[in-house]
Amino acid sequence: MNIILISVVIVNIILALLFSLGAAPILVWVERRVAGFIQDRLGPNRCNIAGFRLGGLIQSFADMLKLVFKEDFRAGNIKERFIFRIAPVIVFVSAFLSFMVMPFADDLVIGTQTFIMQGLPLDFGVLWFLALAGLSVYGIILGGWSSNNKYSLLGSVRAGAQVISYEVSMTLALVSLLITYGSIHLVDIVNFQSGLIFGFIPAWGIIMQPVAAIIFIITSFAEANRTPFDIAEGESEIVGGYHTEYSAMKFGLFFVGEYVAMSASSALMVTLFFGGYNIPWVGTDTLKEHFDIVMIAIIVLLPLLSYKFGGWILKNNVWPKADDKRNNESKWLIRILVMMNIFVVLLLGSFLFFGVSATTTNIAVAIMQVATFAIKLLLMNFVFVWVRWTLPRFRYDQLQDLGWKVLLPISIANIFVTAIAIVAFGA
Amino acid sequence: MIEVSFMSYILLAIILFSIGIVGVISRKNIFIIYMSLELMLNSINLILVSLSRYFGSMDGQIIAMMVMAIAAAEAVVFLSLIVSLYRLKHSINIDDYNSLKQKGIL
Amino acid sequence: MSSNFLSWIVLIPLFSSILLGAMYLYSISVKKIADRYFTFFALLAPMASFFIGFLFFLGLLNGNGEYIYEPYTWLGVNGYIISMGFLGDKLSIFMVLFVTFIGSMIHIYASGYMKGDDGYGKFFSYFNLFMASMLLLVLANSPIIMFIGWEGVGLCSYLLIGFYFTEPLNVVAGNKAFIANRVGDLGFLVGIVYLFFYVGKLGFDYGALEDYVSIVPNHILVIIGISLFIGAMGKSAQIPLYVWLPDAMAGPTPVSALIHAATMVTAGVYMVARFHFLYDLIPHVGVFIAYIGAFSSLFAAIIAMKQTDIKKILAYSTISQLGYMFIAVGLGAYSTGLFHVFTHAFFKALLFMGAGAVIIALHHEQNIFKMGGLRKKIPLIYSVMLVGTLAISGIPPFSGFFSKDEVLLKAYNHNEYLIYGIGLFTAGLTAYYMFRLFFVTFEGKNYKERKMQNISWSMKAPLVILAIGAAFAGFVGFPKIFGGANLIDSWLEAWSGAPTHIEFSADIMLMSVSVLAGLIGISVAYFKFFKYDFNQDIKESGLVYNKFYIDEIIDFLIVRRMRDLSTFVAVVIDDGFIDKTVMSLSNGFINLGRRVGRMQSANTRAYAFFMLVGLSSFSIYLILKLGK
Amino acid sequence: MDIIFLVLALLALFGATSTIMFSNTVHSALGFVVTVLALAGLYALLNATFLFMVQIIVYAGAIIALLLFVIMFLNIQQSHAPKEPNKYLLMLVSAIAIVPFDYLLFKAFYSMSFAGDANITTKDFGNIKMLGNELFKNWILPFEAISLLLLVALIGAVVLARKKERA
Amino acid sequence: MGIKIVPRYGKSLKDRLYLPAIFGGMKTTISHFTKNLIDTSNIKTECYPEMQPNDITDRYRGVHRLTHREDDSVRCVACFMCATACPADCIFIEAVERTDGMAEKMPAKFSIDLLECVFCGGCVEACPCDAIRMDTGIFTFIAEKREDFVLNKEQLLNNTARKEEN
Repeated sequence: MNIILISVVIVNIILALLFSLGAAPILVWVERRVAGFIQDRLGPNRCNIAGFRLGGLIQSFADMLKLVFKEDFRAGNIKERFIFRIAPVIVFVSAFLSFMVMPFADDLVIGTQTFIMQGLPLDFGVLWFLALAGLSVYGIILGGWSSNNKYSLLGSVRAGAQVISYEVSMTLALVSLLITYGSIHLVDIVNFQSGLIFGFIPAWGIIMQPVAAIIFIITSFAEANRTPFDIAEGESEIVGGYHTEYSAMKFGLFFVGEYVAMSASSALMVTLFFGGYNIPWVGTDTLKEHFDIVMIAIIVLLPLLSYKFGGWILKNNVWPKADDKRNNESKWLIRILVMMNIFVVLLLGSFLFFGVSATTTNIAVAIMQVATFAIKLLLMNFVFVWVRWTLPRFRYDQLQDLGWKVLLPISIANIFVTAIAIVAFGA
Repeated sequence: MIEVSFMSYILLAIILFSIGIVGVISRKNIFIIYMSLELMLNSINLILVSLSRYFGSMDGQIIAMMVMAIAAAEAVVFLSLIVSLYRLKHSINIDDYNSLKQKGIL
Repeated sequence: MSSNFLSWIVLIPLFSSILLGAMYLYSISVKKIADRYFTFFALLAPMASFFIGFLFFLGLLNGNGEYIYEPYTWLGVNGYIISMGFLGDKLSIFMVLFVTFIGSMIHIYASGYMKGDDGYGKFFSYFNLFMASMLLLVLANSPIIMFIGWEGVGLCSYLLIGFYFTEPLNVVAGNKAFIANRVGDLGFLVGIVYLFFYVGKLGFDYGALEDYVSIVPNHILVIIGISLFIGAMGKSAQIPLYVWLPDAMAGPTPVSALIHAATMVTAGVYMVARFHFLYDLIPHVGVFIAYIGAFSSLFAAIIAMKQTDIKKILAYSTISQLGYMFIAVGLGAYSTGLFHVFTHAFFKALLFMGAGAVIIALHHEQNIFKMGGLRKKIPLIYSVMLVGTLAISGIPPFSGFFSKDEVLLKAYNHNEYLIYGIGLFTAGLTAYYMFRLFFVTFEGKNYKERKMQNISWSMKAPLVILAIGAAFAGFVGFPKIFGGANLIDSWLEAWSGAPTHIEFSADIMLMSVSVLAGLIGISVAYFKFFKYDFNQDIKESGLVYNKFYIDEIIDFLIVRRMRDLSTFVAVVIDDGFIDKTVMSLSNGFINLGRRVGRMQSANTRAYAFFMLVGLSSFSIYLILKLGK
Repeated sequence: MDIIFLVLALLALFGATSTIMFSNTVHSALGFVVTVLALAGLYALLNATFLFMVQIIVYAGAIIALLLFVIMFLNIQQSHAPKEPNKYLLMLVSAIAIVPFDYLLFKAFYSMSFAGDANITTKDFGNIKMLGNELFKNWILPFEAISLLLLVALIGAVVLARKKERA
Repeated sequence: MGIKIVPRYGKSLKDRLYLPAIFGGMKTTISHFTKNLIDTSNIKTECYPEMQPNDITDRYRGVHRLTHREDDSVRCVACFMCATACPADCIFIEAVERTDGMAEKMPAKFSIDLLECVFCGGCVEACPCDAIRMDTGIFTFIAEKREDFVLNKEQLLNNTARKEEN
């Protein structure tokens, strides 16, 4: 049994790493390609490994490699070497750790044991997120301060003020949410959202608490230092803000840390407001009970989707020069797709034919939920990117006005209304 | 549950408290003095929490929480005072804040 | 007649006073108010009081015992209760009647006398305040309340003596009166306090005092009696506290007439009569009072013989007459004393007002040796002054004769022959100096002719009324031995003291002797002054003229010594000892504080370090103390 | 557990010492952050999970972040820092002076003669539900008073730090 | 002169909420995104270098060339007009006496530093005998060393006009 325990824990940690660290290059790619498409251009699509360019994803890895192998340059005016060195680490680690409490799936039951599908099995996940979001600002503040540079210092001052201002509203929005859910355990929160209200609408947080959702999303953008709240970077005003003086992998850590924080924010948003790992209208128990139907549905749907996807690949993934090796990519991709379809269909077919044990069902359901979570996470990250390439940056005073004069009163009023509603109608 | 002796916590808290006092007395930088004060509050909190754990009563933790809330309020007021004082004196040396000093009126 | 109207007797003049004061302030600060409005309110008050008093008088006549009205508790501490109480018995209503009557007359007179004065409203405000205080004194049902009135009349006396306060001499006279009165008031207060200590718990109105005074030890009673009499001395100008009264003549003449002749100075007599139950227990103190009265009487008469100021002569005569009253009350014949008060009020008020009329007529000339031959100029004044003078001289059938004779009779009857002798001699002196005044003023030769000022009817009318009173008031106390009904004695039955036992013939003889003494005095005066030659020099020197140098002696013995003592205290004790001690103490603290203050370096960390040192020492102490 | 405690305690002491030792304010603040986080860890060891989080959120996340913000907002350079020539001497003196008090305090706790180990506590001791129940049942009045205090502090801070309006 | 205060518009509730405007903007961007995602051929981006630009105009100033006379000899007479006119001083000429009688002088060396050239066309305008032109249509010039960017006389003579190529 210990082996199972250890393996589940390892799986969890790997998942967390995957979703946070592994997501970073993907997010970089998504950011670039989405920006390209939004601005009617292509974005990076040229870099390849043996002809495989995966729509330009390889470019991200190439950039990573470049950052790792670049010269670690430090300007002569930087006296605080230790702090200068440790600042990006703080940003990266705190962002990374804040991801660790997200539940990827419902409690996994293997045999008699129950495993919580979280990187860190804590039952106060929301607070953990808040704590680490608070800590991550140290990286920015210290990085900017130790750079011994007026733009960097301005950037860190802005970051400090911004985080302190928006953390308040964020916490208060969360409080109203927690009143609604009656728990701070993220798994409880997700399970609460598996229900239905009025019989047909998923009881997601965004429907239960639209105001809190909007405030939380806005403040999450601020906490993650994403546009339109990225005045700490503010490259049009203060060069590059806190990371002006950074280069190579130190900058890389800031860079990755930002995407990890964004990913963590998305994960928390998904968990709190968009049903977490739940598939809409289909709860964990439903999945387990009607696993046969689910498998049949997958057997039917997967080839259809793959067919559409293949068509899209053939249509769009072309290379202008006929004799280039990159033109072979589509061919190989379709082959892999077909192989995967065949494998999945055969596997599921065998399950259907021979029947499945409960453990297998559980694991399969968990995998499906993880997949759901991943999809939602990606979509949420896409929203981050989408917003970034749509909205302009706030001015500093507008930012503070928004934080203190709009979000704070609204969130307090929301707590009030929520509390009254809870008292009046019961939890 | 407690493998570590209870007195270890107390000892640690006492030492932290003493460090806070030493900091208050020996430093001129008002920020450091403030942090020393907070250090003393923290050491008291540690004693409270460990006593709470020892006696199995939540009261200690609740008092510690109140102390934290008060510390937060204190921080806000303190820092705003510092901001206005710094605007006035352009110094963070606590010895410069002596406007109320008796200037030989008798 | 409901007893709560008693308070209105006091309150009407009081309200009138306040109203007049407010009007006066309005008049001087905002807009001038015509004198007639002041006159109206001023005259209304004493007349109304007289009217109410008269109603009470009728009530008492109809057989009611006494009226007591206690509207509220004035003080109530731990069982000691002092009510604001009004007592309307025969004595007080008697006093109220004549006070308000004489007061009304003098008010009318004053309205003429003060006409055109700048302080017209102020004068009547003070006057009515005096009326209220006097009536409160009279109607009070406990010594404490009486003391309020007592002090009130003293205050009004001071205010009115110094009415023309722009003259320094008037202010000095006012101060003198006030200070002399303070000495007496202290005695009075001591007496009250003693009394209060012994019977205060049992109740402090006169009824209760009368019931419980017997529990006070005798020697204490003596102290109380003498203390109270000291108060009476001050108020009624007896030896040795008489000195203020002649100087008090600095005030306007109506003031002299009302306060310093008719009413206030009799407060002492009234007070002794009011405390008759106390003095009855200590007859030897009464005799002492009688002797004081007799000597005051003689002393004042001797001084009066040589005076030249018309008002001063009358003032000394007042002291002399008050002496007679104290003879009577000292010997226990309170009703007799009060009878003399009654008659004296008429003729002395008459004399003062007449003198005032003369003074007015002569443009404020007060020296009798600058008058002369006024008989033809102001015949009405002449005739009323004659009535008054005859009355004071004790010539039958004028009122003075009856009361003075009664006093002498009581003295004789008490076997106090010395007092009788003094009284008789004084009666002769009285006749002499009064007729000296009269003859010098109205007769004489070689006097200077001068233009006379017209005297208004508002001054003359009260004179006439009072002259009638002076002439016939004595018949109220017509002696029984002549078959009359001594109405005073029967009215004040409770105060009449021991009945006189004397033969008719002896009485006739005594009367004759006193009349004879008066006639001798008159004849001496006639021969000496009827044809007084105003061209001769006036001798203004000698022991008697200088009032036996009493003022100078007092100045030397008391005032200078007091000043020396004060100087000694101020220079040696206060400056040299107390100030030095206190200042060195305070300087020591300042020096100490300055040294300690150096520790207040505004160095916060230093403070913290002091705290730490304290904490550390305390901890070491605790470790050592607790040990182990 | 012993090792964890030891490590955390040493971290706390290290942080506290560096707080009062460094002449640079920012370095001191970082030392204090270390102490705060170590104390948070100790709270976690003592089963006070909520306090553990609150310590991090309030102290590390808010108070010291605000402190650093103010330091940077005022732009206090190292040259602005006061000269402290007697720093170490004063530290030595005050450290010696505090020893008796520490001894007394330690003795006082020691003489409470705690039993060998603490009361057996339930598994959910110190979790948020228990704390909340206790807080809103028995400590509601202090809780409300604290909220009032925070409001007053908020207003006071705004009033204090506001720039004087021109005439 | 007063200050003209321009009123800010957007006082209605809908404007002040900002959210409708934000959603409107996001709708625009997502429509572009989906359109381009479904069919990337909508995007006009050309995949250079595989796809060369085909819309270069005749007047495009590319890399220089020296023209030939009828007998393929150099047309340049080494008059230094172009070097004088060049604002970037990137033309270096060494003159030598011409012996074939076509002209008095000819360049012995004629080099242009493309790293310094600003492609202003001043030399072309200045040339009195139409010896230098910029009509090669070469819009990008690639080399591996700095020295390779200095074109000498032979390279310049070898460059040909784009029109002729087509």
